[in-house]
Amino acid sequence: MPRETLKIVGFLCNWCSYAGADMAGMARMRQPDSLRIIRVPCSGRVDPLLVLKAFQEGADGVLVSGCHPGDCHYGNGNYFARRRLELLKRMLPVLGIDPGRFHYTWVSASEGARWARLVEEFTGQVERVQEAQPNLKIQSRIP
Amino acid sequence: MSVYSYFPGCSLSSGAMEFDKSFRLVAAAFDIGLDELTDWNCCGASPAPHHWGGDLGILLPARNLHIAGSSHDSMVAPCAGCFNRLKYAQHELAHNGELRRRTERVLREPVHYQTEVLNLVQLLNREIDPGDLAGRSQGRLAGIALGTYYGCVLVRPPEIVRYDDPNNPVKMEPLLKAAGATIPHFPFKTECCGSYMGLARKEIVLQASRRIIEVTLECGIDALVTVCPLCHQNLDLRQQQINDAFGTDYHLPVLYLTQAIGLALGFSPAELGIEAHLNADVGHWTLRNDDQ
Amino acid sequence: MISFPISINEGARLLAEIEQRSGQRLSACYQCGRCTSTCVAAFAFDYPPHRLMRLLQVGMVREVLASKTAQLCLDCMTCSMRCPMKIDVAGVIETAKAVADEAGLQDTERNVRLFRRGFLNNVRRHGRLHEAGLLIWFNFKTNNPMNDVKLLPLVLRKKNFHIFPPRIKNRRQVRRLFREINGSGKQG
Amino acid sequence: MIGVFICQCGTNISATVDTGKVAQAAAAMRGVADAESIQYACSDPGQAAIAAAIRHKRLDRVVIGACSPRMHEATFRRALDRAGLNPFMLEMVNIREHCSWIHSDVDQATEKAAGLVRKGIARVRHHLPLSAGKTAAVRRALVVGGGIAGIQAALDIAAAGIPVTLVEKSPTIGGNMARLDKTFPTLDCSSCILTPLMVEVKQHENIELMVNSEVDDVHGHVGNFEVDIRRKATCVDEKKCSGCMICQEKCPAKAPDDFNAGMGQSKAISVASPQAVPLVASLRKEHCRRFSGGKCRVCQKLCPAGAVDYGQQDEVVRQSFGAVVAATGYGFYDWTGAYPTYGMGLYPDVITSLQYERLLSASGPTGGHIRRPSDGAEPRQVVFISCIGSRDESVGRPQCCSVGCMYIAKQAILTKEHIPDSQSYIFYIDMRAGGKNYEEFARRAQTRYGTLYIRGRVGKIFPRWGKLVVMGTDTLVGDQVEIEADLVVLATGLTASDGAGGLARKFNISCDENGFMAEGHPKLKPVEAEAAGVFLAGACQGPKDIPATVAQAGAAAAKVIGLLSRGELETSPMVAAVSQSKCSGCFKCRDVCPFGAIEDERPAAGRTAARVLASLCRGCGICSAACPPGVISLSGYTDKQLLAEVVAALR
Ligand SMILES: Cc1cc2nc3c(=O)[nH]c(=O)nc-3n(C[C@H](O)[C@H](O)[C@H](O)COP(=O)(O)OP(=O)(O)OC[C@H]3O[C@@H](n4cnc5c(N)ncnc54)[C@H](O)[C@@H]3O)c2cc1C
Ligand SMILES: Cc1cc2nc3c(=O)[nH]c(=O)nc-3n(C[C@H](O)[C@H](O)[C@H](O)COP(=O)(O)OP(=O)(O)OC[C@H]3O[C@@H](n4cnc5c(N)ncnc54)[C@H](O)[C@@H]3O)c2cc1C
Ligand code: SF4
Ligand code: SF4
Ligand code: SF4
Ligand code: SF4
Ligand code: SF4
Ligand code: SF4
Ligand code: SF4
Ligand code: SF4
Repeated sequence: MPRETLKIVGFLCNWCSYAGADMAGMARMRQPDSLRIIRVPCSGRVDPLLVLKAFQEGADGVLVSGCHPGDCHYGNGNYFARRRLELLKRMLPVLGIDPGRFHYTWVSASEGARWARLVEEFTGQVERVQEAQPNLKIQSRIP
Repeated sequence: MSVYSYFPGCSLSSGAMEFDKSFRLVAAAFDIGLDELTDWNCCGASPAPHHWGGDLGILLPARNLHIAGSSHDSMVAPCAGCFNRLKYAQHELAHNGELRRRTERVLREPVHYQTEVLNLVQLLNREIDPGDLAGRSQGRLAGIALGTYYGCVLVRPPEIVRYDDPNNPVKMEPLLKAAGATIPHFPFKTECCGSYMGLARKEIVLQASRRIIEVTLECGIDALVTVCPLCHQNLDLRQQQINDAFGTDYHLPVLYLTQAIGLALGFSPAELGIEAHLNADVGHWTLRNDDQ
Repeated sequence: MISFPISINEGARLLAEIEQRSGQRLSACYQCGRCTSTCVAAFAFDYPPHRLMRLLQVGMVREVLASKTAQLCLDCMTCSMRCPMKIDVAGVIETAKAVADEAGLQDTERNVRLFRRGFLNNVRRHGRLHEAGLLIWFNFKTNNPMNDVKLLPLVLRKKNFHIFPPRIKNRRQVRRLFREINGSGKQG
Repeated sequence: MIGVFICQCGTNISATVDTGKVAQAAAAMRGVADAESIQYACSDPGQAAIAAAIRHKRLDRVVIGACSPRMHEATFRRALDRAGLNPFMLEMVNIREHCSWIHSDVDQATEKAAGLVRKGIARVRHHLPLSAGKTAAVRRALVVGGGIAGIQAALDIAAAGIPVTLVEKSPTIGGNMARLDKTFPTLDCSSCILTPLMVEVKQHENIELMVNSEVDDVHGHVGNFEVDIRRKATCVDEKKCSGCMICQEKCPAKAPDDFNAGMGQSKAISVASPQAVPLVASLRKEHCRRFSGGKCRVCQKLCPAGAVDYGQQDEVVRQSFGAVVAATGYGFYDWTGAYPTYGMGLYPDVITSLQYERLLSASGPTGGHIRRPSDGAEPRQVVFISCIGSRDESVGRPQCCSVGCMYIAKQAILTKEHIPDSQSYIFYIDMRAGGKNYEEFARRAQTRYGTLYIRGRVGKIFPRWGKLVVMGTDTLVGDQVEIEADLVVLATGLTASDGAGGLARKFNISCDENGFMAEGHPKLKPVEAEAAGVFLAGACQGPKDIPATVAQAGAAAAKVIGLLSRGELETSPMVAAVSQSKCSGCFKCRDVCPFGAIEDERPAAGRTAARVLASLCRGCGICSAACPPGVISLSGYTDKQLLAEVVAALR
């Protein structure tokens, strides 16, 4: 499947990762166009249900990115995020979703280049999963 | 009575035989059973790990570990160097499958390497109740200031030997205090004595050991206590060489830990082999009932 | 001494090997010199430990491999315990010595190497060390017959000191062990 | 009635995104009443066009596809407000940083931009008008810590007419600066510049000074912190005591001299120093004979003012404050355990730099004559060692103490001035002299005062013939060096002060890995703590020298004045709220809230439910992701809004 038609949703915290993505933009770093970014105040706001909802709606991949551990604007929101999302990641296979379609990470406001690289790599990863497992369908109902 | 597999090593069976002698006396006094390893070999001491990528320094002690492990759960290696090599080998065998296979190729059977390896201080701390020792002490060490000299290999590398504070070890102190001695501050307790360079690069040993003796005396210490035969050789046997080289006139007794404890228990310097030392002058350390 | 020009390419390769085998971050060294300050043998080295670390950082690995330092370091680990950057300096030197051994690069401190070789050959032969034998062999080899002989009477005071070599029974196993390490177990 | 405005940003956007097409696509969406492409949305004409459309087309929601919201969200909110629309009915879509600037294919970029705008439209439908709340602020500030930082902040705030309570845990204000002799880089006398300020604090009508006091407990939030302050019993009535020191003279019980950093001796009852403010005695029960079972009553009998009261009890007073300045300063790294090769504190002539300041100081235990502790002799060879417990990962302290290099240079200069035939040696790794005139100052130590700088770290110190041998390395020479010293001074690292951690927890101040209080942003919010209404001044935020401390204290004061001069505070409306009727009372939300913004409430008998204290809530939304039934929601980032965005993003 060509990467132009991939749909990836990214949940980015306002303070670090969203700003990092801005930084990549300011530096005009070319990135695949598959990503749709949703801004959240903190990665700790990312309810796993939102991630599942994205898959249910047909997302080919979901990316969550927050501040580096220790840098959270709210102190420790990213630790909560990590705990929840780690659980979620382990649950994905049960729902028939290849965990390769999901990734959470940390990008700081100054790491534009890292962000661009991350989008490139994650897109590539989703592409590969997509080739192996083209029809993603989640059965269970999610609100 | 707990029985330990006993690895004397080359030193304790030759140049440091008085260490062996005093150890056996103290062990008997406290009902510690010692069962010497059959047909043990040299652990490789300092030169082995410095050769052939260091693997010889693993395989030589591995054979001893295996012999001890075949019959005992715990072994004791009084020589600090042997202890260090055994711990090293144990660590490497546990973490390196390739080495384990090579060892087994040599042994031609599955290697036992998990036996507990104790150094002398560890063993004595485990087996001797300080109160008991204090009670049996004959007072010869009363008022004697002993410097606890650990050397380097007993405590380093800490992640391998896992024993005492590598920069400021203190585990000998309870035993010696119970034996009646005082333990002044001694900043050089882990200072290296010059190791095995005595023959090939004598000046390194003489220089390093001179400094240790100098600081020892500066700290008001009457004698050093060690568990390392190589340190003992450098500090005691070579003391005359030091005096010759630097124009000093040192006469510092250097005792093995078991000799110090033995003195406290009332054994004579001769029984403990102290008389074989270059500086054997502990005659004025009197027993409590010598006075009468 | 240091020779110029330095071959950076070869230096880089050997350096990578030393870093990898010793598992140490050489780049973390900020040249504070504390390792040297604590070393009891540095006076006899050609490069004190901190200097050796710097040589490695700039890729002058050959100098390190061929140094007296690599042969004379006592592996007492005092430097490693004191390094504020938690570098196992002794481990680095140790590795350099091993790499030098393998590459046949050492041409200094003949006596020290001779001693180590003699020691191990002695062990290979008997299974245990025969101290007197080693002393005599070493003195003969180094053409210094009086070296330490004054100590002999002192040692002989210790009554059951072995004049003849102690020998273990299963010497074949020990020799097999040496062969396992380096094929012949002869050279050092 | 949604209005959609697609900005061209000159060619920044329009070069890769066909903004006209995007507007067209948007116009076709449900609820969109107006969609247009604008050349520069943020410019005056651009904003005017948006305002006109709001008025003429009766828009009630606006989507702007332009640059990052981090750039202009505030601009456009104000524009909406001016046009008579609730400013929170805005949704910004980032089609520049996240689209036009990172793609090159016009068709693809245009399609993506249209998709992003669709996502924004879906989201804006669920926007609700929000209004920033207002709360009254108590016009009084609390300053915790009475070092130079706290003193300066208190004086600056008080000068603006705002009352201040200054709480200091020790018996006198002045902090560490009061113990210094002269100060770099000008060598003015520390007491001469500090004492007048201390006295001014005492006399200022707007400042209430509480020494021997600590913060016990804190409730409330910015604008209204309710703080319990514990005034510790000192057995001396502060109002009666005149500071005559008769008690101190006659007291038979010796006690360590804290003010002199352990050099010299004090008594169980004492005045901290002759320059103490307030100049009153206090009694330390742990050293007093009477309190350890004896019969002594000497101080009470002799006090001419009748100020000694053995029965005095701790007293807790509650006060309300609108804002807080933390100025708890620094403490000293205890080197004795970590550096066994330097003697573990067992050599009397190996001392710390602060102890040396006391030896230099005319008001110190030796009256300003440098006498080494062991035998009172005047040292000739003085060795300074830098970076003790700093820049040392092996003892877990990687950071630089930031003042050591400078104060060692100062102490070396002063040593030479005190003892002209002395020689100072400084072991250093790098010379850090970044401030104004610092390098010149440190150079003088070398050139004019003959200090020998030796680049290298010391390995060991040991005794020899009544001297101390310092074994180091001169890395520039490349070899070991040995110095026989009469006195060794260790530049011990600065740590967070003892009480800092506890205070930080009470005020929700986060601390960095070294225990120092964390500022809001290292560059842009250097004096704001993360918690609203709490500000940081001085070395509590990180090691720093006096000029930087005073500058930061002034800045913190300015922030407090700015906050409290308005009388009331605006609060962000993007906060969480609980639908209490559906709340199960599990308090998962309270467990995760980093700001303690959630409390329990009993909306009906027998039921507890969560309630968000809007004034504490910072809008992180962590609670709403934690709530099992999903009934706590963050305005602006409700489940509805985010789900709509997710669905639209994947159409
Ligand atoms: C040896 C040495 C020499 C120096 N020389 C110089 C120099 O020459 N020039 C220069 O510019 N800088 C110098 N400095 C740096 C200078 O000391 C600091 O910049 C300055 O003292 C910082 O002031 P502060 O008010 O932030 O902290 P501090 O002086 O530490 O004051 C903090 C105060 O808060 C109190 N406190 C702590 N916790 C609490 C609590 N929980 N509740 C209530 N009160 C509390 C403390 O008791 C103390 O009074 C030197 C530092 C040292 C170590
Ligand atoms: C290469 C370099 C890299 C740096 N990197 C960093 C970094 O990574 N992190 C960091 O913290 N700091 C960094 N700095 C330092 C940082 O640039 C300064 O701290 C900061 O810019 C100072 O801001 P300022 O407002 O005081 O001065 P300036 O930025 O110089 O602003 C002064 C303004 O005043 C105007 N002006 C001057 N005279 C007049 C006049 N008479 N009338 C009207 N206007 C006037 C000037 O035109 C200018 O706009 C760096 C500096 C350099 C040189
Ligand atoms: S002590 Fe460590 S950091 Fe310092 S010079 Fe030696 S290796 Fe480098
Ligand atoms: S290990 Fe080697 S370099 Fe390090 S202190 Fe010991 S002798 Fe010196
Ligand atoms: S609103 Fe943003 S995108 Fe539009 S002109 Fe202004 S800066 Fe450029
Ligand atoms: S308590 Fe009394 S004696 Fe002591 S200083 Fe105060 S007034 Fe003087
Ligand atoms: S009661 Fe006695 S010991 Fe206690 S402070 Fe007063 S004078 Fe000192
Ligand atoms: S300021 Fe100087 S003394 Fe202090 S840690 Fe930094 S370099 Fe070391
Ligand atoms: S987590 Fe949800 S249900 Fe539980 S107390 Fe908080 S708001 Fe109520
Ligand atoms: S949004 Fe954040 S700060 Fe507000 S109540 Fe929820 S967890 Fe606490």
